Amino acid sequence: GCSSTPAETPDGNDGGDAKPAADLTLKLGSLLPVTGQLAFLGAPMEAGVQLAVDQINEADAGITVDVSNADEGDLDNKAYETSITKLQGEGINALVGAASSSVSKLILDSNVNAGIVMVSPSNTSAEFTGINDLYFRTAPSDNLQGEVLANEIAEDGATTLGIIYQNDPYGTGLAEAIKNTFEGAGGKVVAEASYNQGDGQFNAQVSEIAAANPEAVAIVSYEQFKTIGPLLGAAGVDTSKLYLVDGNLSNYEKDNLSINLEGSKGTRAGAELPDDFLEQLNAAWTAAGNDKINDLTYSAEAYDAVILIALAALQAGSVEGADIAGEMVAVSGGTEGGTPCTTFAECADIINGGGQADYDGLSGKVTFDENHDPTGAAIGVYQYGADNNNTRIK
Amino acid sequence: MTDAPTGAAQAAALSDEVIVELTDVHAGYLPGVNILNGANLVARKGELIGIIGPNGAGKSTLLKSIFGMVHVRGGDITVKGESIVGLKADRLVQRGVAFVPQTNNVFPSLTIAENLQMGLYQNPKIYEERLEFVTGIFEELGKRLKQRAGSLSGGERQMVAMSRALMMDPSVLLLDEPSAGLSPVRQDDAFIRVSDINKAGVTTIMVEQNARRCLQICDRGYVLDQGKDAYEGTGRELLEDPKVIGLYLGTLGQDDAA
Amino acid sequence: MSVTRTASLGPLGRTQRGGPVGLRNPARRRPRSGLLALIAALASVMLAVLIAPAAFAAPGDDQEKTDFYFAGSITFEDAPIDGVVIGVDGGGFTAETKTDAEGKWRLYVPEKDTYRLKVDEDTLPEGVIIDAEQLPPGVSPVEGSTGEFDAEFGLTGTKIINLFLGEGERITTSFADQLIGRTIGGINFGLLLGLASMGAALIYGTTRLGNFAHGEMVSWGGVIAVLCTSFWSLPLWVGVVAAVIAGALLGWAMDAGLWGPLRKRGLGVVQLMIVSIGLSLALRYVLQFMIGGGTHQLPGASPDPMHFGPVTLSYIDITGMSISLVAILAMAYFLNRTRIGKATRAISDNPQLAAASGIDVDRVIRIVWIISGTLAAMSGVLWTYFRPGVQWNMGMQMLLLIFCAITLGGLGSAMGALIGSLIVGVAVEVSTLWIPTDLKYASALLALIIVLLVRPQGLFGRRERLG
Amino acid sequence: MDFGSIFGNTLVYLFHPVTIAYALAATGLAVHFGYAGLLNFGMAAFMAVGAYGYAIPVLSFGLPWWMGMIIGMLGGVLCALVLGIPTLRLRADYLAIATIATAEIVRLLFQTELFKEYTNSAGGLTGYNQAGGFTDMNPIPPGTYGFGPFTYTAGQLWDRVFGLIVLVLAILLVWALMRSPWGRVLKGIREDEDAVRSLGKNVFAYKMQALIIGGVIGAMGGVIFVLPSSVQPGSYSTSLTFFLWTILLLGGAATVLGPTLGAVLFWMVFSFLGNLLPQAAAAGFLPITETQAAVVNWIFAGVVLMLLVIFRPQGILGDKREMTFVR
Amino acid sequence: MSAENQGSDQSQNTADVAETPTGSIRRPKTTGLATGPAAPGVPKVDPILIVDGVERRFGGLAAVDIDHLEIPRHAITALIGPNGAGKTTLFNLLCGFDRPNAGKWSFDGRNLAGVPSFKVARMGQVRTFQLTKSLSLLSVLENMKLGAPHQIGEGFWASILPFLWRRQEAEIEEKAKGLLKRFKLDAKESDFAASLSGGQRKLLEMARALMSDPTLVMLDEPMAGVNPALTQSLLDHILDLKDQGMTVLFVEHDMHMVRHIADWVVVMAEGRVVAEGPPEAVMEEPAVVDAYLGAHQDVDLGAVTGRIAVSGTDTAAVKVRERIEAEASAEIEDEGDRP
Ligand SMILES: Nc1ncnc2c1ncn2[C@@H]1O[C@H](COP(=O)(O)OP(=O)(O)OP(=O)(O)O)[C@@H](O)[C@H]1O
Ligand SMILES: Nc1ncnc2c1ncn2[C@@H]1O[C@H](COP(=O)(O)OP(=O)(O)OP(=O)(O)O)[C@@H](O)[C@H]1O
Ligand SMILES: [Mg+2]
Ligand SMILES: [Mg+2]
Repeated sequence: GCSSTPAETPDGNDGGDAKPAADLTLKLGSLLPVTGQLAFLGAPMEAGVQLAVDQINEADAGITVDVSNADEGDLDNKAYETSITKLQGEGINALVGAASSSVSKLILDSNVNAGIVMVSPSNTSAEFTGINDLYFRTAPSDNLQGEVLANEIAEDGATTLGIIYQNDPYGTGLAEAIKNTFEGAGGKVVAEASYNQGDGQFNAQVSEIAAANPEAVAIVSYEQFKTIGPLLGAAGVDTSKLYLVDGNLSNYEKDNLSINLEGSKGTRAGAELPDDFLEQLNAAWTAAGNDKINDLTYSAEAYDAVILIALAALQAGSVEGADIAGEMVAVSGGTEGGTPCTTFAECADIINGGGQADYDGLSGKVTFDENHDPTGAAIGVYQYGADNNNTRIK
Repeated sequence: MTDAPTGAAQAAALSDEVIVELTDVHAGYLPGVNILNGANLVARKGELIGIIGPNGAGKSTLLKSIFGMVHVRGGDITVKGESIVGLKADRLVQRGVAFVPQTNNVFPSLTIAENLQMGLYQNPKIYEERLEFVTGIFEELGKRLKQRAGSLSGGERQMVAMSRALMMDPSVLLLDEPSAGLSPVRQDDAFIRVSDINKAGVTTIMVEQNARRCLQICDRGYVLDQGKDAYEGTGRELLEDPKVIGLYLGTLGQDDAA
Repeated sequence: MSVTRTASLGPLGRTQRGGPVGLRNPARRRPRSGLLALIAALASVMLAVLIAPAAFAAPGDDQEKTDFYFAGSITFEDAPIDGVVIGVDGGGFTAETKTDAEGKWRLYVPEKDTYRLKVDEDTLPEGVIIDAEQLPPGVSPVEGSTGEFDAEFGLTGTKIINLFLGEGERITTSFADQLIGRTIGGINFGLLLGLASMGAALIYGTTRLGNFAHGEMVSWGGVIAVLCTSFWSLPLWVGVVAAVIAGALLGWAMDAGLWGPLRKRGLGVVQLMIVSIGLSLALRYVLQFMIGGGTHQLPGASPDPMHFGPVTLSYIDITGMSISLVAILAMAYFLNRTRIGKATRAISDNPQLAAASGIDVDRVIRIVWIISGTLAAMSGVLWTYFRPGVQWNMGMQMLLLIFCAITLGGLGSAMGALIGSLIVGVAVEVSTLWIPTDLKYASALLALIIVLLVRPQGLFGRRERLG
Repeated sequence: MDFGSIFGNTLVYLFHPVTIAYALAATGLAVHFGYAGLLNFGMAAFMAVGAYGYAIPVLSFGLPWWMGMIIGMLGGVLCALVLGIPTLRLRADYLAIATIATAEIVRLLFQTELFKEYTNSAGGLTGYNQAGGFTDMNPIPPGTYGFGPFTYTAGQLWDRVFGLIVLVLAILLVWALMRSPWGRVLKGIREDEDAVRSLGKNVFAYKMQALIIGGVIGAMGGVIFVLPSSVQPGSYSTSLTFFLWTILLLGGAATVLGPTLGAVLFWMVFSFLGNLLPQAAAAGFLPITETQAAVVNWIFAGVVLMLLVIFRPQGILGDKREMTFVR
Repeated sequence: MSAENQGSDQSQNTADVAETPTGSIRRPKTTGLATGPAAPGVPKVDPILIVDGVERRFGGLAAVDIDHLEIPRHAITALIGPNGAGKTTLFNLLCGFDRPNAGKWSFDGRNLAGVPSFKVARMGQVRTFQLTKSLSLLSVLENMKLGAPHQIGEGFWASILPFLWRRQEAEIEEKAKGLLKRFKLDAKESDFAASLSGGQRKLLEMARALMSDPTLVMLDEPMAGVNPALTQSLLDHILDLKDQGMTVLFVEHDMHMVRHIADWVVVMAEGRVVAEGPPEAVMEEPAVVDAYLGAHQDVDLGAVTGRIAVSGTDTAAVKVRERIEAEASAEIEDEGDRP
């Protein structure tokens, strides 16, 4: 039983209460890394998805989301291979994922073939701009974040900068944006060192940076910062002048980091997350029996992705991938005349009331342009305090 | 020139204690194919037993089955009265049984000295003493103790293999073609030494293709053919049995020795 | 540590042209008279005094705030210049500001557009101009003027234009010092690798099994240590002891539960290798199941380093190196001198003959697995401190290097494993002085291939004779 | 638990581009290891070279798709030469590590930013099938074909049919080669190359030929692998080689159909576990969450792979007798 | 081929031999091989293999150090010498499996120095190995077929087209089966070579080398471990091959065999050629007897070891025995005795 009929859910529609307007069941898949090298990224995003799904189903606004999670893994263990087959077999209409741009590219064609709309919460590379009608992403563009971060570095008066970045589309794209802006502001990038995902140690990279003795160091990585940070400290780099990015901007208080990040800064897209966002996430996440998360990386993007998909389906009155894709730009506010709204319930009310919603999410205003790239994202600047936790300063 | 009765008399003079006994042994390598089909053999204390037979008769298999390297599927093997079927090789060594396999009988990446040390792995204290004894037999080895066995010539390897087994001062010695590859003078030395060692009380079972030489020094001999003992007798009886000569010994040696 | 003074930074971050660029070019403008200079100096002092309170305020406070601003800082020879006047002009909007004591300025503008900025060069220190050629890329100088240029916003509402005038000074590490520092770092890494390699070499040297699960045996040590310390909050020494014991236990369990029975079944080495690949997969995810996908730190990771000339090492590095060295040498002694060590080589050559020599093959192999597990766990703990951080897949990340090292040295040779590890370690750390850092592992692998080209049996391996 | 979907999703891999691609690569590996005894742990490099060899000419030089495929195969030849000349003289176990190392170097070279212009470094390559490319050559009229889990669009069917044709050709080639005296020499080399040398055969040349044949088949596997997806350097890590080895041994190393059978089995096992465990967890049969099930899935996968090799060491189609003599 | 050779080759009756497997008739030896008196390095009338100044050292040890050596064509030459004399090493060098430190050598007039082993074999100089090299997971028959030279089907492209090589394959198979029968391996034809016994491997090794109809076959201890009765029948086969024009160079420690078939004997010791000549003459040389053959050659070991009574007339045995006892008894008594 793998053919895709949306109504096939065995018991998804408990259909007790009266439903306004439409009565849709959206089969949503999430393909996020639970295993593999990006495993640390998976849980926050999965939690974001879960929270959004809970809220949508709770709102009871004519659409029910039936979510099915599958493991993205990584290119090494190739979990995505069987996972996507599984999701497609279940007949999903929309997919949140993949987290890794490589996996997104690997599965794109087959998803398109199956008519599934894909929204990635973390693909940032410019290569995805306009890649397919069915492809969207809620992550901010590299260029925007890179410029904000580089401006911040330059404005702080650094004349020289070292960049450590991951050699993948995320890292190279962001590093390049940072470099361009920073040099455009009169500074000089004096050392660049890249590492490959899956590398075990970063000593050579850190030595390279430290040898050039830059005033500030930008680290474009994911969780590897937990290893790179202390190394930088040990190599004599001033750890109050580190600049982090959304991939590694976390609160490191509980991580035993051995360095003091006070004064260091980082950027992340979106408005400042509500104080209780982490609690909400954890509530949704632990309800399914999972361990608590401490990290928010890309959770807002994942959350927004789900809300947008649901709103688009609601607006289209259909759960077919192509129909959803057709309304995505509109509900994000990419066409004129939408009424801004910030929660699913609010937006759904507008739609059910015959209006057009313009969802402004947690990761920013997420307004898709014609290339399906999010625009209007506000990139926040955060600064670390003595406790190695960050707070928003801009 | 030979004197059979003397040999027989000597055999009779030996103690009657059975050291190694195979009764109706069936054994083989591949499932369903038996190489030994009811082999019987008795070695009494202090006896020197020779086993001869055509290639592929199962001689090596017989020795290996005593040493637990072949799956014994039927029959029984006893050493000093106890069944040893299924016993691990190192346990047999503990009981004083030493074995020189036919092929792959040295450790190539170990030096000669280390090869010899392996011979008395369970009793390293007597190394010096035994080393003297062994290098007394094969002087070549004494001079090159540091050379790796893997670089030795075929004959030199054979000497190492023999020496390794002799190192541990066994009470039962199983030899699979110990003379193969040795030069004539070394072969004779080896036979004489084996005989001497045997006379000193070591029960010895020896497989040989150098059949004439072997039977000359044996107390008793077995002819193995197709996994069964076809003939049995004192060494002299077999040496002179025309059937054995025709089928197994050939006439080459006879001509020349005459 | 030798410190080099470099003229790396020119006024605007581009020094390739050589010489102190950006300084007032005598050919283009003569210095002002002494009087004027005096006045200017006085004025700036007075100004500084007068606007002292304002200096504490953030730049741009003198203006009405909008969403868009130009900002920057101006320094001369690394010192901020106070009181430089900067004006902005565009779309009918003009404004002017001065740099503060930190040399910073900010100018808000009403909309995102192209503006013309003008630095009043008279307010710059004596003899300093802004060389148009040295302006940042993307900022276009206005023809026929200095200190005037057009600037445009990017994607955001902020445009920073820093003017770092004069000869900059940046202390960088000289090449020789880098070489020395990295070589020592490489040796450090190599010794750590050597410790891990020893175990794998030992297993290979005894059973001819290329154990692809060795990486997980390394991770195991780190994971146990972190479980004890971070998860159960036990003291560090307990964690380390537990890790080593757990390593021995894992080695024992693997042999007792898997490899021993498989030996009895008579599997070939290639089959065993594939089994070890499966085992590696299973174990790796057991570890992920235990500690999750993230990185955890052990207490006391990366303490302050000590400096020995160009070399920086922490006491952890030194302890780790000593432990590795001692353990490796002990292993070499064990293999070449002791009875069991020799037995391992004998078993590797011919297990049947070894058994026929009275060696309890299974027992020796069991011991070898236990030692290997112990060494792996020790290296796991050290690896945790070296990286630093525990991750479920951290062992796998060095597996290839381990194999590379033991092959380079000559399979089955203890000394070879050590030398091979050192070569790999140094190659990984030093090679990036010449090649891109994302190729650093390639250098170690290349070293392996080059060595094998010259010596197909590895550095310490021996050729077998023929016939 | 929905066993219908579990089995359906498992059966999908009976006829799937990934299965076909892996089957091809494993067939190449069978030539290398099963027949010639070359412990080639660098098969991932051949797949990578095939994939990049196909994509780069199409994308960077605008060559037609079939030229790309030919260049991909030539890439396999080149890779065999580069890999073989330094390593073929090595002892088997040294060869294994040297080939792993070479394959990693190849992957790192595709991944480094040094050649970004052609390889797009870690971003990988896409879009080589479009516009007059392979997709447009699809002779199958648009529509949906098949039934149940085997339902395909014309494009999906085309990928599969094309892959299957290539696979069948490769299998026929290997079958023909291995029953010939050429194959006999190869098997002889596997057992003892000095003996074969003493009989007057040019061992190096045979090994090289085998490396090339297997390499070209592997490279073709790489091409098929990327037809429905994209070229990503990360795909060609050593774990790919490991999986191929597992497949080879599952099926039977020195067999013609073993690699294909192994590939099918391998993917079906993975898919089965990947579908079963989360459902079992969700249904409460296992005391773990769905998320944990994804992790446990891999533990199971590792154990199952081990068990398959342990209980069928000669592989499904392999000759049990051989196991008596392996070392 | 020299005139003398032909003269002495005639009186030969193969039918006779085949009838009596164990009692073969001694065939006349080929004589007149050398151009001068038998001495190390003596030139041959018609040499097939000429070795000049070949030297191979392992560390300090000169395993092979030969000034000059010629191997006569169409004759059977035995290479004997104590263990470790360098015989196998010489074989390795001559066949391109090892490289000498110095020297050159030629086969059939062609210089072989630096020629890789497989090319040497293709020229018709085929060897066997002392430590056998069977192709374990190939059947015995496949092992044999592999020995055949110039197979069309061994070319890569031709191999895909069976019609090109089927006929040749059938011929090869027939020949292989014939040889296997002769070597008493026909029953094991379809078994893996790995399942052969030690002696059977030797036999296979030799049979496989003979598959290629070599000009010169170099056998390294071919009969070590082979049953004497079988050895005898195989020697006839080798003699037949000689009669068909093949040259044989073999290493052997079995003196009966050397006496029986060798036309010429070369003695090596410590890497050098110390003597050569016709078998009877060489084996009488005291140096050879001392270092190689030993004193007990023609003595019953039973007598030497005291297992049989020695009649007073058998002085050789008595002497030997006395010496042995004097030398060894002491050691054995205090070390070999078990309580
Ligand atoms: N690779 C090597 N390294 C060191 N020594 C070697 C090597 N190969 C051979 N030798 C030595 O060279 C000598 C000659 O060896 P070779 O095998 O040629 O002897 P051989 O005449 O064939 O003896 P045998 O009759 O015992 O087979 C031996 O002493 C041997 O130990
Ligand atoms: N490992 C093995 N697997 C299967 N069959 C084997 C194996 N070893 C030997 N055989 C078979 O068993 C039979 C007896 O072999 P064995 O080695 O005992 O012979 P042997 O009497 O020692 O002969 P030889 O005198 O040639 O050494 C032979 O037919 C051989 O083919
Ligand atoms: Mg035998
Ligand atoms: Mg020899």
